[in-house]
Amino acid sequence: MHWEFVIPGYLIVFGSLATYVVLLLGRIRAMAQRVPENKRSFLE
Amino acid sequence: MGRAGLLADAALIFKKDLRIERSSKVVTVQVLPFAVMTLILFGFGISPDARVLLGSEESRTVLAQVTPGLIFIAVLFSALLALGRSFGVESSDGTLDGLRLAGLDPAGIFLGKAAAVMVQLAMVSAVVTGGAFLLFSVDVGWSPSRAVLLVTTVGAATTGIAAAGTLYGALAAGLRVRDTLVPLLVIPVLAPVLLGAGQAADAALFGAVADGWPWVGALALFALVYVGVGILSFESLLEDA
Amino acid sequence: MTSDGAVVQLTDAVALVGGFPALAGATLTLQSREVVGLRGPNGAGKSTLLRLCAGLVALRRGSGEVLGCDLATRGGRRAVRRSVGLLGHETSLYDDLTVAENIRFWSGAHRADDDDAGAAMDHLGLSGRLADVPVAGLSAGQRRRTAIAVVVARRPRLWLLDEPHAGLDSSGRDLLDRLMLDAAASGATVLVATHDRGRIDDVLTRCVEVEGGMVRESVDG
Amino acid sequence: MSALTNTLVGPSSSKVSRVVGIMAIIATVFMLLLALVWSPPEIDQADAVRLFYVHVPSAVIALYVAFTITLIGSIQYLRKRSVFWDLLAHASTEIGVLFCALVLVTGMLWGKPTWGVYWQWDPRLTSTTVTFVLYTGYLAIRRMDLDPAVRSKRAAILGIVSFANLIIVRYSVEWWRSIHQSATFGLDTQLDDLMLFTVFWAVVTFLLIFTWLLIHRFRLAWFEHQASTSSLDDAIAARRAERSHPPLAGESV
Repeated sequence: MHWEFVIPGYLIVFGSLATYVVLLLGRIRAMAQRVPENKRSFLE
Repeated sequence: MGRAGLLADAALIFKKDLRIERSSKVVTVQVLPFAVMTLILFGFGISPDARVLLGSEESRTVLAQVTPGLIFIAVLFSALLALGRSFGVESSDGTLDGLRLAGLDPAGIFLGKAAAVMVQLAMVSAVVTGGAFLLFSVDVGWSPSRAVLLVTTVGAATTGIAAAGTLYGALAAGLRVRDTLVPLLVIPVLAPVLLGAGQAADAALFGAVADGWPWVGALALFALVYVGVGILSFESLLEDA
Repeated sequence: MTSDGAVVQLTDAVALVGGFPALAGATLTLQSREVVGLRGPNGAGKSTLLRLCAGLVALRRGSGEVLGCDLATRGGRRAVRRSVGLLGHETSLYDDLTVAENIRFWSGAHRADDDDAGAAMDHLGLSGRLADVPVAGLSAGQRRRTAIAVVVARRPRLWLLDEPHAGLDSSGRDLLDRLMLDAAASGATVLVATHDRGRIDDVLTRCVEVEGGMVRESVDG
Repeated sequence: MSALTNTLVGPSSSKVSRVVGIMAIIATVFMLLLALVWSPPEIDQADAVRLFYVHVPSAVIALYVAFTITLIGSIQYLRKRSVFWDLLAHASTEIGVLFCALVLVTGMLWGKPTWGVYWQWDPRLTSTTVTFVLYTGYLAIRRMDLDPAVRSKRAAILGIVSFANLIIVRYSVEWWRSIHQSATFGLDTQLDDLMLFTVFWAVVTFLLIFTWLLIHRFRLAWFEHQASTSSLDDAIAARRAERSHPPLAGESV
């Protein structure tokens, strides 16, 4: 019972998280190209 | 700078802001009519003939029933305009730089500006409350204790709104998008004030007076917290480096 | 005060305005009683240099000291502000207040003497009818006179003037030139950004060229 | 596969984040099985109880973990002015706002079958909504075109004040609702051991996901910071090059 609420709920939660991950990795890759190799690491 | 310096600076800014209001009359001839217009719009939006049943016989118009909330919604919206004005006069022509250069105590600037906003808001609240009673035909059995509760509520609420609003106005000072950003920042912060003031005013108008005082206490606590936060943080907010 | 008595001592000063290095290495030394002109094209960094000296802009790199206050520290920047008089492009006046109200407010804010405020108003010809006119109703020149009066009333030790002649008529210019000379004579120092040529050269002790955010030291005026 | 690995890891890999990522994926698979297959429906709510397994951990992450990190980062930034804490606060808030939105969506989806309406003026849902808007304002400040140091400082002050607001909103809303409705809308949820374990496991899973996201969001912020500071030297050089002509000896003005 009530699966019509459960399924969209899980789709929204994990869909949003997955979308965020993809966008985040895309932004990181784009940004990394603008940072020289020697300045990427946080731990110096 | 000692305590005397702080209060002197606060008084200087307070008088300056009220003097600006006295000659420009922005709050008096723009914000005040806006607040009254908001009340009239509530009448348009909420059918004036709709009634709520109070018992088997008694009933009250919906408008009268929700008056406590409507008063403070109107005050809240007016506060946004008043705050915009308060920081508008500082953002033009480099006066904020001038205040920085003068070496005024930042906490004094905060107190002065917040107090000026508070006085203006108290005026708006008085008119809005009176207007709501007239327009929405609120039938209240008046007693001194109810009046005292209502006045205290308005005082505590406007102090809280002015303190928090001044803090957030300074957070957005110098930004081109200040006018749209301040409402976004301030409205969620003031949500508890609306809630508390609505409850307290409801107790003052229709309920048991004793139920209202705890809410007034909460409003006073809110105001106190924000006055404190403002005093502590204004220095680093004004310092742009 | 530094040991050599310099009022302003900047070395390779870098200052950012919204992330942009408006000052990209300014070296400048000003002695007491000097009246120094700042020249340079628009956007050269003159205004930022003045604001840096006033303690309004943070020193990002290099070193800087004004009236003995270290511009690299927040405390130093705050301390220096009270002893300098900055007149920028913006006049720091409240449009809705009258000339007299503005001058009285700013004198009060600076803890200046009331008599000095009155004298400054007299001196700049603002005591008559103009005193009760809201600043919004003033002409550009009158507005500038009011702003100058605010600075004069404070008796700053370092005057930082950003194109102060803009909008002034010839009597106003003469008055301003005399004010700068008087200030220097009484022991203050004046740093003035200006595009003017001619008469002002008699006032200036020397001239400094600003370009590309850098200061070219001391070219004889 | 190597192309996929490259995309996933690419310039943003580190041993720690890779381990966290793999753990998060495994935990998620296990959590989905627990939440949707293995655990039984609840007596009153039937299968709607399964929404709890994403709703509760989202709320834990957003309201207790993420915004607390924002608070700590903001305080530490004001004390030490270190970039690390500033970027951490920013990263944590952004993810917190995302989870806050998920709390609201799952809460409403749970509300429809349980309460019969999507929106009840339930104290938690109401205060979460206000909190969501509150931290959206924080993100708006972070986006302003301001001097970076000024922006960081204002954001830090906002980060601290917002947390105080979160508490004020929370308590005032609860008090407000307690007057009007004595009955709770949550029903008395009967959770057996497997259900409790599922909730526990879901919280662990979401913590792993949050950690992975936080590492990567921080890395992005760090790259952005590095890109902007690396250009300061260049910007100074470019600024100096604006000089139209080199100084000439004996030039007068």
